[in-house]
Amino acid sequence: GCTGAKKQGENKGAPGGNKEKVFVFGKSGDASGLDPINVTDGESLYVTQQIFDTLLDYEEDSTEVKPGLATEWENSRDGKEWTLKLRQGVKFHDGTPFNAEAVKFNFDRWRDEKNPYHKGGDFSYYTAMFSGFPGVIKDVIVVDEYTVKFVLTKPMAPFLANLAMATFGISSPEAIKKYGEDYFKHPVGTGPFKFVKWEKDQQIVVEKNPEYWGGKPKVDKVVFRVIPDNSARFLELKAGTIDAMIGLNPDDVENVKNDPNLQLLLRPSMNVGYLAINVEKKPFDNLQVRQAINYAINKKALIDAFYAGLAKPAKNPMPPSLWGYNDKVKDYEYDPAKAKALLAEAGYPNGFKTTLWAMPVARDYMPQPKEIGQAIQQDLAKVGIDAKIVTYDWTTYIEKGQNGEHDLYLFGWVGDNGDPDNFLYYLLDKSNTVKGTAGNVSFYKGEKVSALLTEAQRETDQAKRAKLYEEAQELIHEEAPWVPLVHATPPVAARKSITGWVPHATGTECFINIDKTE
Amino acid sequence: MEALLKVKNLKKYFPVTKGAVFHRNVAMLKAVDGVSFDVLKGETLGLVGESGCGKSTTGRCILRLIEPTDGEVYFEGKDIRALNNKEMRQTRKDMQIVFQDPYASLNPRMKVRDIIMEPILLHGIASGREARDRVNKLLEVVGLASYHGDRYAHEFSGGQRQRIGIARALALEPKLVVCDEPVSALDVSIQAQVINLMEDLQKEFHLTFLFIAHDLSVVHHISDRVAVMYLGRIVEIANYKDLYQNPLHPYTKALLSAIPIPNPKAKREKIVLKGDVISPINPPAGCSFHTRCPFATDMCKEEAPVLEEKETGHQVACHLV
Amino acid sequence: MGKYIVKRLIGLIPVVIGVSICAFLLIHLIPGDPARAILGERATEETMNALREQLGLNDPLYVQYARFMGNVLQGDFGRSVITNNPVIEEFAQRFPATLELSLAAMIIAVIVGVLAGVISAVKQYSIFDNLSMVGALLGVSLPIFWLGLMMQWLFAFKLGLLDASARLSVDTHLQTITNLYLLDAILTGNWPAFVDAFKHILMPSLALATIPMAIIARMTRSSMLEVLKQDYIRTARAKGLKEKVVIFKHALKNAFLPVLTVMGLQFGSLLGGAVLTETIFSWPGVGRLMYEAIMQRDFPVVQNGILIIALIFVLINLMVDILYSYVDPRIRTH
Amino acid sequence: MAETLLAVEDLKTYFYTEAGVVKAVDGVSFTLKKGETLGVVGESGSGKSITAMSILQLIASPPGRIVGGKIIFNGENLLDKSPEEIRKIRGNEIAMIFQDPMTSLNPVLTIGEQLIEVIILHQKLDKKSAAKKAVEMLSLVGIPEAEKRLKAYPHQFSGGMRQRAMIAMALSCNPKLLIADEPTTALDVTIQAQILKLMNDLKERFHTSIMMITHDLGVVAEICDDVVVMYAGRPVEYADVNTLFESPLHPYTWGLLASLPRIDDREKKRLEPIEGLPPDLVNMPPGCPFAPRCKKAMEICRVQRPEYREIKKGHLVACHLYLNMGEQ
Amino acid sequence: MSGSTTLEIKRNRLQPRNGKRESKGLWGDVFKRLIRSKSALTGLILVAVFLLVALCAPLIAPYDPITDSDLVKRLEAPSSEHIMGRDSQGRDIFSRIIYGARISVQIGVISVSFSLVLGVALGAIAGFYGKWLDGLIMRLMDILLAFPSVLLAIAITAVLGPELRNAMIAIGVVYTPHFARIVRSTVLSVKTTEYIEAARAIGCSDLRIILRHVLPNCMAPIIVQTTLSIGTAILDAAALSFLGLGAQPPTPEWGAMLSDGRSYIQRAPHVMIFPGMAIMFVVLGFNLLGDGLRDALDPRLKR
Ligand SMILES: Nc1ncnc2c1ncn2[C@@H]1O[C@H](COP(=O)(O)OP(=O)(O)OP(=O)(O)O)[C@@H](O)[C@H]1O
Ligand SMILES: Nc1ncnc2c1ncn2[C@@H]1O[C@H](COP(=O)(O)OP(=O)(O)OP(=O)(O)O)[C@@H](O)[C@H]1O
Ligand SMILES: [Mg+2]
Ligand SMILES: [Mg+2]
Repeated sequence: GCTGAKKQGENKGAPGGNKEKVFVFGKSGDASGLDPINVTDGESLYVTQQIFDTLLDYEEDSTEVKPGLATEWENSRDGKEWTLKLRQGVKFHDGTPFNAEAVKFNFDRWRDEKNPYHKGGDFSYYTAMFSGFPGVIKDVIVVDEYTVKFVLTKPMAPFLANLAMATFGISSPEAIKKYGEDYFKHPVGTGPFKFVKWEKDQQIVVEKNPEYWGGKPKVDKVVFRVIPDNSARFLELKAGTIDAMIGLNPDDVENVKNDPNLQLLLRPSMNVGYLAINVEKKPFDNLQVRQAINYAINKKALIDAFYAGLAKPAKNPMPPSLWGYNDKVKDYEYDPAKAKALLAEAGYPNGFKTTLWAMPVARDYMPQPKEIGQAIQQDLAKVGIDAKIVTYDWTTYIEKGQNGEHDLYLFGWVGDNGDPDNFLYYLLDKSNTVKGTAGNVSFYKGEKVSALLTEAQRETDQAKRAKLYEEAQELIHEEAPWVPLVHATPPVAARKSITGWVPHATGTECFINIDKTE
Repeated sequence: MEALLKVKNLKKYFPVTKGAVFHRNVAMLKAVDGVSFDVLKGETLGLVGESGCGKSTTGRCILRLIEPTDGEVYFEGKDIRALNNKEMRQTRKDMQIVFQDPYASLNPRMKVRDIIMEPILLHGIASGREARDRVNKLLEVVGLASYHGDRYAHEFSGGQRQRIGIARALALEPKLVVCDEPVSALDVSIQAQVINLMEDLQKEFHLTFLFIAHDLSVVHHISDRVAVMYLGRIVEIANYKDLYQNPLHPYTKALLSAIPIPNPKAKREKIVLKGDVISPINPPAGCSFHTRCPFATDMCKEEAPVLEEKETGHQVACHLV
Repeated sequence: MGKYIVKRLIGLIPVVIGVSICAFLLIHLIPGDPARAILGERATEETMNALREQLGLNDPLYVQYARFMGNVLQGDFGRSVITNNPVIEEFAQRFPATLELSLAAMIIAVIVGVLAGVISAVKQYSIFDNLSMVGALLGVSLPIFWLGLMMQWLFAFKLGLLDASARLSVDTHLQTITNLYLLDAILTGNWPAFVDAFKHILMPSLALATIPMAIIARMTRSSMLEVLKQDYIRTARAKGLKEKVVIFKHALKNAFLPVLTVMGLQFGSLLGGAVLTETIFSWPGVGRLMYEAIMQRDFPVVQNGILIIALIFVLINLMVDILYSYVDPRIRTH
Repeated sequence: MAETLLAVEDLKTYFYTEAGVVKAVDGVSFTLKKGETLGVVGESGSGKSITAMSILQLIASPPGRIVGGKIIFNGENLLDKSPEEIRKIRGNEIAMIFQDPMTSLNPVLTIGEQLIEVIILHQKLDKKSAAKKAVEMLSLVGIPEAEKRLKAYPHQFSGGMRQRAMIAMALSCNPKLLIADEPTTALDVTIQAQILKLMNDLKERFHTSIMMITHDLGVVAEICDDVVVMYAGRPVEYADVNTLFESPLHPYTWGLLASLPRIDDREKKRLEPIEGLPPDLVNMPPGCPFAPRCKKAMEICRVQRPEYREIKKGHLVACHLYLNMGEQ
Repeated sequence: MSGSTTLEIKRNRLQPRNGKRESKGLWGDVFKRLIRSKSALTGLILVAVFLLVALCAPLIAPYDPITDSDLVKRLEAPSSEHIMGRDSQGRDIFSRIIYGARISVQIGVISVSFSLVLGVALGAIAGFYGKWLDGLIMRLMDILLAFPSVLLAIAITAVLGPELRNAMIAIGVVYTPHFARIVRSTVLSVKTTEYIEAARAIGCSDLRIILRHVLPNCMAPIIVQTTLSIGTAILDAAALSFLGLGAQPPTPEWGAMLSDGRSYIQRAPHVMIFPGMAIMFVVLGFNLLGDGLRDALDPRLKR
C-alpha cells in the first residue's frame, strides 16, 4: 500500500519536459510473481507494493496503521465485526472502478479454496495471518458501494495491522478474471505505478500512474534491476547505472560513507537474529548450559565485524521499536569465565561437542551467516564447547530446523505487522513446537510464558497486552532458550541525487515520494 | 598316416550389425563357409589365399579361440566343439598357435620369462626352479639366451619376438601348432632364420603344423601339402609338388603365375586376373570365383562346385576340371 | 541421410527416457520438501499437506513419474511451483540469453582455439607454440569463477572499462526480435545498443570461453600434428602443392573432425552448465534458472528443465554427428 | 646407352633425435637413366624411403636434415634449388607414389578433387579441361566409369583401385621420373600383378623413368633394368638386373638371394639365412656395416669402411673382397 | 579391408630398432622420458611441492588455520607477518592455504578413486563382455553424460547435503562415465590384440585374462586420466564450495575461501587472489604431469 504522497508541488516536471525520470532500483533476486497474495518474498513485494494499494497502510516511519483504500474503520462491540468505509473515485489501472464488490471479490478469492479464482498460487500469507482457509474471516459483506463489512469468527487483535501488509494488495477483479492463472504476470492494482514489463532475471519496469488518488509519483518510471551479487550491485550503484540498492554488504558501508555521490540509509529495525538452543537435546536441557552459552557469545564483536556496527545487541526476542518491549531486562554480559564456571557447575568442566547450524543465505538480520557462525564457533571454543558447523540449502535448513534435528541453530525473524504477538507467540509459544512446522525452533515449552502469550492474544487493550508481553520477556530471558543476537538496522544505499526514500521497518516501502535531481 | 586333425564343413559367419542399442543383424559375413580338410600327424599343411579369404578365421576356429558357427573339428578323434570350458582348456595343451604380428602377440607389460612361464604354471607342468629351467631351455631352443628372459618384448627385434612367440607355443609341448603367417611380417633375411628354426623344431619335437601364409613361396618351401582358399572355401588341396607343378584350379593357376620370381630370365605366361578381391559379405552365387575367372561358364554362375578328388590326393572344386 | 537422422533420433529415445528417470528421481530424492520450499518458513502443517495433495506429491513415485512423462508427451512441461509460470516459458525467457552467451563464447573459443592450434602445430616447438600451449594449459587449470571475478575486479571495478553484470545497461533501449541482443542491435541498426551489449557480453563470454578455447586449441594442435604425419600429407607435398594449401585444404579438414566433436560437447555443456558464469555476471540464463530451481525445490522446473537441457545436449551432439558426416565422407556412406 | 636422368651422389640424410643421430642415409650414390627402371632393394630400415624422400626434399625438418651430397636431376643439383623451385618440380617433373594406398590419399577429398588439383597446379589448365584430363587418366589406369568415379571418395575404392588412382595422379603431369616406394607391398599378389603390369605399360607409353623401391627381389627381377642394393643407409651393390641375379658380388646380396624360398626350386633346399640383425643406425660399428653378419668378413672389414667402387663396367660394389679388382 | 594388417606391421617395423638401451623396466623408461620434458618436470615438481605442503602443513603454517582468529583485524592486507593477509575472521590466509592443500589432496584422491574404481569396473565389464551388457552400461553412462556436469554435481550435493564428503561423491559420480568410456575403449582395443588371444590359447580363464593381461595394458590411459582428473576434481570441488555446496566453514578449503573472499573483492581483494592462485598452480601441476605422462606412456612417441 502506498498512501501519503507528500502533497507538495505537483509534479514539477523537468523543465525540458520530455526527458523521462527513471528510478533504477537494484535488488538481488527476481520477483517470483506479481500477484501480491501469492508471494512471500521481499523481492516480489517490493514491486507489488508500487502497483497495489492495501485497505490500510503503515505510517511512513512506524507500524502504526493509517488509511489506505479504506478511509475509516469501526469495530463492533464484541470485536467480531469490522466495517470499513472505502475511498471513492479510485480506479484500477485497467479503468475498472474500485469498490466494495472488488474488495469482496479479492477476499473471497483468498479465503475460499473453492472460489474459481483461488488459483495461481497457494495464498500462504493469507493462511499464515488469518489461520487457514477461510480462517478467521467468516464473511465479507458488501454493505453499499463503498462500505464493506468483515465478519470474524473471534476477536483478533492484530486484524487492522494485518490488512496493512503489502501482501493484501487489492487487485482488479476484471484482470483476475481475464488472466486467470497467469494473473501474476499481469498485475493490475490501484497503486501509484502501473506495470509495464517484466524481463525475467533482468528487470521489471513500472510507470507512473498519473491518476493516482494519492498524488502523482515524482518519477516517471521505476526499474527494478536484478543483480544477484552484492558487490556487483554496489559497483553499479557507484557507477551510477542504478540509483539505489538494497542488500549492501556491511563491509561496503564505509565505502558508501566515503563516496560523495552516495548516501547511506538505514532501515528501522523490526527483526531479530538469534541462536536457538534446542532445549530438547542434551545438554541443552540444562539451564546453566544455556546461560553459559549466552555468556560466551560476544555480540559486540559480531556487530562490529559483520554488521558494520549497524545493529543493536539483542536481549529480548522482539525489537525495541515495538510497543511492549521490555527494556528492563538485563542482558547476559560477554563473560567467558562465567560461562566456563557455569558449564563446570552443570557438569561439563571440559565442555562438550555439539553442532552449530549456520544459514546458507544472507538475511537482513544475518548478513553473513557463515562468518557469524564461525565467529560464534570460536566464541564457543573459548569456553570449551566444540561446535561443528552444519549447513544445508535454505529449504532443507528450515525443514530440518523445524523438525528439531539441530543443536544450536542460527535463525532470525522479520516482523510482519509490528505486533509483539507476531514475534513472541510465533517464535516461543509451546503451541508452536509441533515437529515439522515448528516456529519455535528451540522447542522451549515454558508453561507460564505460554499462558501469558495466549492471554495477550485475547486481550484487545494494548496497554494491558504490553504488560503481559513484558512479563513474558522477563521469563524468557531467565529460561534462556535463545541467545538473542542482534536487531539489525539493515543499511541501504542510494545516489545522492535520490530524495524521498524512507526505508520502512517492514522491509518494503512505496516509491511515490522518490525523486531524482540532476 | 592317421589324421591328427579333421575339419569337416567348418563355417564361421560374422554378423554385420548396426545400431547402438539393439544390435540388429543386417547381413552375414561368411568368413569361412564350409571348409573341410585333414591334417596328418607330423606333416605340415600349408593354407594360402588372398587377404580376407578366411585363413586366420579357420585357424582360430580350430583352436576354438572363436566359436565356429557350424561344422565339426576332431582333434585326435574327439570333437572339440563338444568339450566344456574346462576340458577345452585341458585340450589347449596339445594345440597351440603362433601369430603373424610379432609386436601384437606378446603382452608388453610382461617380461619374456613370464610370458613363456605362464602356460607352464597354468597347466601345472612344472613349478618353481623346474619351471625356470624349462623356460631357459626353451629360450635356448629358439635361439635366445636365458638373460633375454628378463627383458620386455619391446626390447626385441621382430625376428626375436617371433622366436619368443614360438617358445611360448612350445612350452606346453603341443602336438599341433597353428602357425598364422608367422613370417609374413619379417624381412627376408630374418624370415629365413625363423623358417629354418621352425623346420628344426618340427623335427625335434614331432610337431604337426597348420601353416597359414599368403606368400606362396614360403608355403611351397615349408609344406607337405597345400590348401588354397578363396572367399571362405577351399578350392584346391594337394601335395605341394602336384599343386605347384600341376595346378588344376584356375585361381591357383593365376595365383602361381602372379608370384614374381627372383630370376630376370624366367619368362612365364602370366594370367593377370581382372577385378578386385570381393567382399565375403555378399559372395556371388555359384562358384565364388566366377566373377574373376577367365574361363567361367554359365554353370559356374549358378552352381557352386564341390571339392572332389580329381587326381590321387589332389582335390579341386571346379566345374571345369 | 534423412533415414540416418531418423534412425539416430530413435536411438536417442532410451537416453532421453533414462535422463528423464534420473532427473525425476534426483529431484524427488532431494530431502527438502517442495511444499515447504514453496510455502516458506511460515507454513502450517495443513497448508503443506493441502499443497502436497494439490501437487500430487503424496502419490507413489511411479504414479508421479507416469504423470510427469504423460504430460511431457502431450507437450505439457508443467508450471514452476515457485512462480507458477509454465516451465516452457521460464525456459524460453532465459534461453536466448544463454544461447547468446554460449554462442559468443564458442565463437571466441573456436576462432582463437583453432587458429592457435593450427599455428602451434605448424610451428611446433616455436615460441608461439610454447606460449599458446602454456596459455591453453592455464585455461584448463584456472577456476573460471575466479577468473571471472578477477576480470570483474580489474575491468569493471578498477578500470571501469566493461560492465560487470547483466546484458544491457538500463538506459539502453533495444527493440528485441530474436532476443539475442547483439544480433537484434545489428538487425535494427542500433549501434549504441550494440556497443553496450558488447561491453556487457565480453567478460562473461571470455570467462566462459577459456575452457573450450583451451581444449580446442590443444585438440587442434594434437590432431593437426597427427594429421601432418599422415601419408596423404606427404602425398600432397609430393604433388607440389603450396604449403598453405597443404595445411588448410588437406590437413585442417581432416584435423577438424575430432575438434568438431569437442566443439559439440563443449557447446552442449555451455548451454546447460554455465551456472557459475551466469551467477557471477548476473546473466539471466538457463544455468542460473536451474541452479535456483534446484535450490528452491522447484521440481517441475528441475525435472523438465534437465530433460530439456539433456535433449538439447543430445540434439547438438546429433547435429555434430551429422555435420561430421558432411566433413567426413567415410561416415556418410555408412 | 641412354643418357642419365638422375644422379645421386654421396647423399647423406641424418635424423637428429634424442637418442642420437640416426644416419638413415649415409653416402648413397646411384644413377638412373632416361626411360629405364631402377630398383632399390634392401631390408626394412635400410634407408630406401628416406633416399626417395630426400630427392623430393620431403624430409621433415626437424628432426631430419640432408647434410651432404648432390642430387643431379636433368643436369641441375636439386639441393641448390629454393623451396619454391622444388615445389614446382614435385608432382610435375618428379612424381611419387607410396606404399600404402589406403593412407596415401586424403580421406576427406574426392578422388577427382585430388587429381584435378595437381593437374590445375602444374598444367595450368582451367577446371573443366583439368576434369577432362582427370577422367582420361583414370580410364588409362583401368578404372571403369571414370567420370562417375571422379566423385568417389578414397574409402569407396578398393586397395588396387586406390593404387591405380595414385598412379594416375602421379602420371597426370607427364613426369620425367616416377618414384614408386613399395607400391605393391600392401596388395595381394593377384592385384600386385595387375599394378606391375600397368606400371610397365605406362612406362612404355610415357617414357617415364621409374625408381622402384621394394624389398621383393621377385618384383625387381620382373620389372627393373638396374638395381641398387642398400644396407644400413648405404648402397652396397649396383648392377643391371641380369648381372645382379646371376653374378652378385656383395656377400649381402648373396645372402639375400640364398635366404629366399623359391617356388622355382625343384628340390627343397634348406634356406641359408643371414645370421644376426641389421645394425643400429645410431651406433654404427666402424668399418663395413655388414661385417658383423658377413661370413667372409676379414680383419679390415671391421675397421675400415669399404669404398663403393665400380668393379666391372656398370657394376659397383662396396666390399673389401674386391679390393684389387676394377679400374683404380 | 585387404592388407591392413600387413601394413600396420610394416609400420611397426620401423620403431624398435634402437631398443638396445639398457632395460630399466617399463616404468623406469616412462619416468626417464617424463623428466626429460621440461613441462612434465614442472608438473611433477608442482605436484610434489603440493603433496609435501599437504604432508607437512603443521610444520610450515605459521598460525592455526582455524582458531587463530581476530575479528578486530579482519581483512588486513598482506604484511610481513601475514604474507597473504588476513581473512574475514582475521585468520592468516597463508596458513589456511597451507592447510587447504590437505583438503585438496583428500578431494583429489577420494573423488577420483571413487570414479576410478567404479569407472574401471564398469568399463572393463562393458568392453570385455560386450553385447547387451555393454549396451546397457554405456547407455547408462550416456545418460550421465547427457546431464550438464555442473548441474548434475549440484543436484547430487543437493540430494546428499552440502558437505565436502558429498561434493566428493558428486564429483566421483560425474567423472565415472569418463573413466568407463576410456577403459572400455582401451579394453576393446586390447581385447582384440593377439596377445589376448594367445593367453586364451594357452588356457587362461576370463578373469585371469582381464586381470593379468587386459587391465595392465589399459594402465596408460587410466593413469593419464587419473592424473588429469585429480586436477579437475580439485577445480570442481572448489566450484561447488564456491556455490556453498562443498566444504563448509571453517574448513580451509580453497574454493570455500574464494567464496568467502567474494564479498570483499573490492575492499580486500587479497582474500580472493591467493586461494585462486593456489588452485591454479595445483591444477596446472596435475595437468602438466598428466600431459607429460600421456607423452611418456605413448609408445608412438618413443624415439
Ligand atoms: N571378429 C570378426 N568380426 C567380423 N569380421 C571378421 C572378424 N574376424 C575376421 N573377420 C572377417 O572375416 C574375413 C576373413 O578374415 P581372416 O582374418 O580369416 O582372413 P585372412 O585370410 O586371415 O586374411 P589376412 O591374410 O589378411 O590375414 C575378413 O573379411 C575379415 O574382415
Ligand atoms: N623421423 C625419423 N626420425 C628418426 N629416424 C627415422 C625417421 N624416419 C626414418 N628414420 C630411420 O631411418 C631409417 C631408414 O628409414 P626408411 O624409411 O628409409 O627405411 P626403408 O628402407 O624405407 O624401410 P621399409 O622397407 O621398412 O620402408 C630407419 O632406421 C628409420 O628408423
Ligand atoms: Mg590372417
Ligand atoms: Mg620405406
